[in-house]
Amino acid sequence: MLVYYLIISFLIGVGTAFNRNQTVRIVLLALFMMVQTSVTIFAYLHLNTDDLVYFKYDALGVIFMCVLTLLSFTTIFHSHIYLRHRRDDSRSQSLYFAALIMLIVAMTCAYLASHIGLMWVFIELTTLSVAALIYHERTSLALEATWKYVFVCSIGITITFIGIILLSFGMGVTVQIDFSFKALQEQLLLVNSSWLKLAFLFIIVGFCTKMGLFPMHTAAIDAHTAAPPPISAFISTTLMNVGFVAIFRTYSLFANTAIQSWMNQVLLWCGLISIIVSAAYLLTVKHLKRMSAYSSIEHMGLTAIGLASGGIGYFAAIFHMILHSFVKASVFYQIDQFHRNFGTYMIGETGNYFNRNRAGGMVFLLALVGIIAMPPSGLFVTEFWIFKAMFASSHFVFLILALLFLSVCIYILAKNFLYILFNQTKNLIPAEEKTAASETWSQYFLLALLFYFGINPPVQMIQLIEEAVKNLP
Amino acid sequence: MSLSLFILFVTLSFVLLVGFSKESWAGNIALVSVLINAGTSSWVAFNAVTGHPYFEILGGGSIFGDIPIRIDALSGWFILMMNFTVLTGILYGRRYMKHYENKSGMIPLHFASFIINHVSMIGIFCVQNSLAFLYLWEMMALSSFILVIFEYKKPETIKAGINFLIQSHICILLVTVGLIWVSVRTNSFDFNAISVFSASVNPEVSFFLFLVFFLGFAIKAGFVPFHTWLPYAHPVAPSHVSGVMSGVMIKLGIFGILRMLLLINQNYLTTGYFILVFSIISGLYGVILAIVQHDLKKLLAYHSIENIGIIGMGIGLGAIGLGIKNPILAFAGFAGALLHTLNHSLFKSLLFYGAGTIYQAIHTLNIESMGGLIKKMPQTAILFLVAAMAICGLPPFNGFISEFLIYRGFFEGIHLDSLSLATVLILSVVALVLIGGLALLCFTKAFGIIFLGAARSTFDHEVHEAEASKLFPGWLVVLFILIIGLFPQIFIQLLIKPVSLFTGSLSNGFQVMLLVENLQSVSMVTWTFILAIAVIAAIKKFVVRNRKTVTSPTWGCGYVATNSKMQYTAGSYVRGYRKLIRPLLQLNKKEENIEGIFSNPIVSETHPYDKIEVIFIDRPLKFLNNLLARVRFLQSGNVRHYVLYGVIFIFIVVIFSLLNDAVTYLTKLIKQI
Amino acid sequence: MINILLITFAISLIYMGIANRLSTVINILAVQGIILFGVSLIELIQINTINLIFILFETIVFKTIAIPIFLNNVIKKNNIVREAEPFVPDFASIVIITGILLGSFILSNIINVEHVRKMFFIVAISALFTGLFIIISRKKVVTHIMGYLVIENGVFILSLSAGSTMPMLVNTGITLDIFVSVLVLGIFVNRIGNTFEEMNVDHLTNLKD
Amino acid sequence: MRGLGVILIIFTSFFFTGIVFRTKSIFSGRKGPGIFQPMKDIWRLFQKGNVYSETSSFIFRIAPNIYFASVVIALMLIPFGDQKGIFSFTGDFVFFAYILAVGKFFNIIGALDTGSSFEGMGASREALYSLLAEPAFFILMGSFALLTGYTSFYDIFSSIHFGSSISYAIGALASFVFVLIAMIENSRMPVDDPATHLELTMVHEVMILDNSGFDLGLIFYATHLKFAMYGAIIANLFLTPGKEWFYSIPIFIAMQILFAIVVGTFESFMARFRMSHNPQFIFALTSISLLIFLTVLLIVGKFL
Repeated sequence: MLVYYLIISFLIGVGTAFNRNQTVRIVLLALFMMVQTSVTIFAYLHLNTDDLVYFKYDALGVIFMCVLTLLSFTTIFHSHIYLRHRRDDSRSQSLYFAALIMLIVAMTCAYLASHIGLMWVFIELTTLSVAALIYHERTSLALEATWKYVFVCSIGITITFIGIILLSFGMGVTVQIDFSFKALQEQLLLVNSSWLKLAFLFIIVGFCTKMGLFPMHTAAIDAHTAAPPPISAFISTTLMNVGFVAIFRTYSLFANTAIQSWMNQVLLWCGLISIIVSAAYLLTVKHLKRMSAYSSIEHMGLTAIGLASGGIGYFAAIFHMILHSFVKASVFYQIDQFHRNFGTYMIGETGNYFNRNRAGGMVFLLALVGIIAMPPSGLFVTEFWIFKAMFASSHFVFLILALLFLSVCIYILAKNFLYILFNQTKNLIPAEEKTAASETWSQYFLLALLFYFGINPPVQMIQLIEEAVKNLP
Repeated sequence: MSLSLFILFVTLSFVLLVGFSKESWAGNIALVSVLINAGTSSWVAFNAVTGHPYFEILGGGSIFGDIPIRIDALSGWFILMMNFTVLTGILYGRRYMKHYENKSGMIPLHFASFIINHVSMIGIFCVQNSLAFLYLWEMMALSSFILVIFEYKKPETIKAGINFLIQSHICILLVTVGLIWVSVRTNSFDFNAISVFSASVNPEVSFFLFLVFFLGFAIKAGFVPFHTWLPYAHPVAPSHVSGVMSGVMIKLGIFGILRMLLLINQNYLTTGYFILVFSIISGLYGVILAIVQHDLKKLLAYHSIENIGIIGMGIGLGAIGLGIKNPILAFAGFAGALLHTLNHSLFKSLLFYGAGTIYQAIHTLNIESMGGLIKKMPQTAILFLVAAMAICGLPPFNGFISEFLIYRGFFEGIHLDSLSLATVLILSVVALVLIGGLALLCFTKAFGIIFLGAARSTFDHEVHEAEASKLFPGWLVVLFILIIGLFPQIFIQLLIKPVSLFTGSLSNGFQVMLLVENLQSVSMVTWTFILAIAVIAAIKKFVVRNRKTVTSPTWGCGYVATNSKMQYTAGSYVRGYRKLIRPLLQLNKKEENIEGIFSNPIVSETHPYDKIEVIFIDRPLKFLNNLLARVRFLQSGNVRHYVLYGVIFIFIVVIFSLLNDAVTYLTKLIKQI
Repeated sequence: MINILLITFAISLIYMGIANRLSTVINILAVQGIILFGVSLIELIQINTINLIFILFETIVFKTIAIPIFLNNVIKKNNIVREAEPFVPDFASIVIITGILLGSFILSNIINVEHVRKMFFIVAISALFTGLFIIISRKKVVTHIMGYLVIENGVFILSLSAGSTMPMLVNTGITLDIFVSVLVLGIFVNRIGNTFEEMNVDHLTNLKD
Repeated sequence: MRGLGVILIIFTSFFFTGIVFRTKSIFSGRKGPGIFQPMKDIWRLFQKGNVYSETSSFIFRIAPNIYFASVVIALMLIPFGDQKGIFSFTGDFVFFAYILAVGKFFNIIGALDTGSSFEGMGASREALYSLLAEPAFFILMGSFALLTGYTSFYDIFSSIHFGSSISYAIGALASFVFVLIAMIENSRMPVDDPATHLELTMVHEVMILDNSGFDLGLIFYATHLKFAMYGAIIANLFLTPGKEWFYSIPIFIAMQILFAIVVGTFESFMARFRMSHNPQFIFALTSISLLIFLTVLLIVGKFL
């Protein structure tokens, strides 16, 4: 199945790249989304079956694949709105969508890859394909951001590769090593722990670039800033999910070895420092997109902590990532409208959004509730579980610090969002065109999902997540 | 159809209804919804209070698991209290909001969150599943946050709103930690697990557990030093909201503390002392700061802190009673606390409604610019006077009854046990007396300056009495205030069940009867007092019936050109007092000196600021901010550094783990030696 | 034989440290490509032709021919000044690179893993850090790409020294990725050249907090 | 027989203040008015019509009634020897204090109602001083409760029996405190000088500047009653229980007269404090009563 998917989507991608006709483009995109959806459904139906040698429809991959497919719909929808309002020429639109399709395919493959090398390849591919999208606006800032993102990610991915090689050092056999996750799991048990530690360290640091964890979170922030809002939505949701999947796979690879507690320590520190850093920058940040990016970093940190705490933490981490994708995507889609309304991303130069654009204002209000993890937001439940896991694994100091800095983040987010919504002090020029309320439906849909999953998540999802975490200690 | 499902259904449908309704309709729809919910819950609650607790299990799906819903006498009492205040609140609010229609576009959202707020409060009182409890609690905080920021056009409103949101979030975090602790150890979300757990560990641990919960709930209840959100949140909220918040919402904290006291079995004597001391500080500090406030609502907010202190004293006394196994102490304490909870919710909401009416009449809350309002709005004045006397704990109103019960307990306890108990109790008596006296000072000031004398400033619009439908809820409250004040024996009997939840272990039938008789005689004297007033009035009328009564200007002690500027102001009224407690206050003064013989007009301002806020909130935040500023070198914008971070991180981790290994190795070596 | 090659590689690293002309750096990269070809040839002599072709492709075609030419084009196109403009003086960089060599030598002695050839390990590690050093110490954007390439070479040697290789498909993917990323980076260098008149990384520090 | 105490108090109130004035005048070498002069003044006031300020509202009109009523109720709670007061229940002294507070409350707001530039001053002082004086009373009652184990006027007074020497000390101290409390409550020397004629230095007098006629009479008489009432409390300390009433009545009256003379002497030999000194002085009472409490603790033997 996957091979057809790859071929068809490749063809569609090429088609989009060279086609200049609007309707044809839409048809192609619809076609692609059909393929994407059908492959997703296929993947769910053929759970735990291999495909194309190096791919496997395992639970983890399928979950995030579903999220990706869902968000692809909305992202393509909002990309259309975005491009329409930018009045881009047909050529750049074609490039944009071609790159988008390539990105989606690359991410899908990265989720499903059951071979560490291949996963590596596709992750690098996502970097390259998203570069074109980040640079879409062709401004000097976009250029800088893209340069940084591509460069840092390439270096990071190289570090990961070094980690993989170190792994093979540790195994000590000079014959061919099977680098598929399944095979590695057995082989790792007879590697001495210092090699394992070294390898894990390199691999994790490499993947941090994608997931946006300290120490390699820096480039992702800039990418968020410069990219078109729909793409920022992708970067901070599905692309970060790619990083998470990679880290999760690595973690579960090493989980049964002797170094697990050490691993947890490293991840805990990564997570905690990420939260602290995001809190520190949230305090001073003026740019709405950067603010949302930092909040993503904060959530990634929380997820890492959840992963490191084990127990229900594994479950919570995956759940958290999913829900975070929903809320963050809707925020970034809304930011697009926001930008159209004010012509700026600078929080200080805006205000009274609640009255200027009621529908959008409500999205921000609900999204604020979602992000700061207050009920009915589902993140409330996942965070509760993560805290519980921390307590259960008796990381009390981490728990207290995390709670403290999370409160700081909440304070800042609330402050800024409320400023945007209600501040009356600025006398602003009214927006030139009213944004249609219909553009916010997708966002409301995502938020509704967020709230609903917080109360009563579908059984299938629960089963998938449990399936994904079942062979972790 | 089970109760909870019914209420949830009603709420959902009405929230949607309000959300999509006309602004002018929202209030009434909300009223209907509140009526239905309050009606159903009150029915169950009343049964619970009279001894038929309610129990049901709500299926919470894969996340919450089974949600036990228990309405025992305690929950029942609180639900009844809460329902009444919320009801008056919405009755008042739907009139109050008429002034804002088609101005802010916030009204449907406002009333929707009012309904949600009400329901989540009902839920908090009866849901006994940790996660669901937290969920509801956050819903409550969130909805009340929306309620607070209604007048978002003022920047200070938003500021106060955020402050409120964060502090209630801290509160929820502490409670969360406590609940997580229990659920991790027992891995069950049911509240009964708490008592099981606390039974299984030694008293110190369970006291610590109680401490965690207490601190959490203390923030909500507004115990000093966790009170700092109150004086900001109450003034900026619409009056019916501040009435409900101050009347009911902060009682959630009290409820939490009482619930935990029930669930966590511990060394009650220590707990009692702890709570008592805490409450004394809160009570005194609250009223001490209340007096110097000249923003009416802020003044009332500080009084909430004071009354929370009084309630806390009751709880502490009760706990001590449990500790030394003395039923009458326990009964008096808990009964006093519960009754005062009700009383405070009555007169405080009444005061806030009054404040709201005044605000809408003259568009300011600054006491200094009021005066002589009693002639313009007599009914409001009477309502305010009743509430003011009630909050000072003066007979024949309800405030006295609860304070009397607590006094009873104190004096009962003095000659009972040890030296320490006697000393603590006499000091608490002094504290309670001082609180009473200070409250008297404060409310003579408030009432006197606001309503009496001549108007201190002129308003460009006509000041007139509020319409009847806005005064009606006030009169409703007054009715209850009087009933409690004049027939306390009835209410004490209503309290028997809730209190016996605590004192059940000690046999207290006899003492209850004793207290009932006691209150009977109190009410008798009170009646006599009223009678006496009537008689004297009659005599006076009879005596002066055919003498002429002259009206003339106020005697200015020889100075004839008196004007309203020469009246005593609020500031001057409390000046002597302010000089006494100077060290406790932080007054930000802005004074100009007078130059020349004929000096140009000068302005001097004095803004009281909360010293505890400086110590417990401002300084730590500053410290945290500086701390975080240290981290802000990372995003330097230079790609070379970005690459470096990863490498450095790897190095650091490697070095650390090497060091770690070395240390472990050395320790092993040393062990061998 | 291998050792000689590897030592020349190490020397090339030192030379790269002091090379203050971009063209020389590029040439050195080409040379390194050839060396790598030799090394891998000797390493994998026993295996089949496909593999051989792949190696040939990977080293000679990419590393020695395509990328240097491409980089030269980039430099010409943006008429970049020929100097490498290091932050640190040449002498210092020499010292540092020597230090890196020594350090990796010591490191390999500390870690000694039996089945990993020391020479490979030392050279690989020093290549990694030299590349990093070049990235950090040079002003020009182009030099970043070069540093990246050096790191890649280091990784290549490291993987050789591990002896175990990925399956052919994956290997191809990896190689392609690296090549494409270099291309992309080059393209962006062009963009930067168009946007900012002077090819200096200090222009690329506007996005910060 | 329950009403006996009330009757006696009312009776003594007729000449109590008179005696005070008389003592003062004698000490200052004057003959002075007859001891019923104050009552005559009040009677004269009752004859008069009322003058109301036009700024004032109905509060000002009802305030005196309530003030008077509160005092009446308060003295209904006072026992007499082994006779209960008309009302007697556990914790009645709490009610006693609070009912007086009600009167004070109305007194104060009545003063504020006139919108005068002076009466507010008096009101604020009154509020402050009474709030400072309250604790002393409660601590005193607390120590009695501790001593006797009862918590109502009647039980306390009927079961106080001075055994040891130290308990006499308590009695003396207690009566001293009561005297001072009475002075403050009725705003006499040294806190306030009823004979002063400078509004700026008045406390109680300045509050009733605008009252006239019947109201003023009520207020004055209430003051006298209050005085007599405190006298009665002090007397109760020394009415040893078990005696027949015809023994205790003379003792009672003697005590009252003694009290009045003491007050008079105080006033004639003491100068009024500066306003700024009053708070310390009043609060000193609280510390004295705390001292009493400690002594009681000593007696009941909890200092172990």
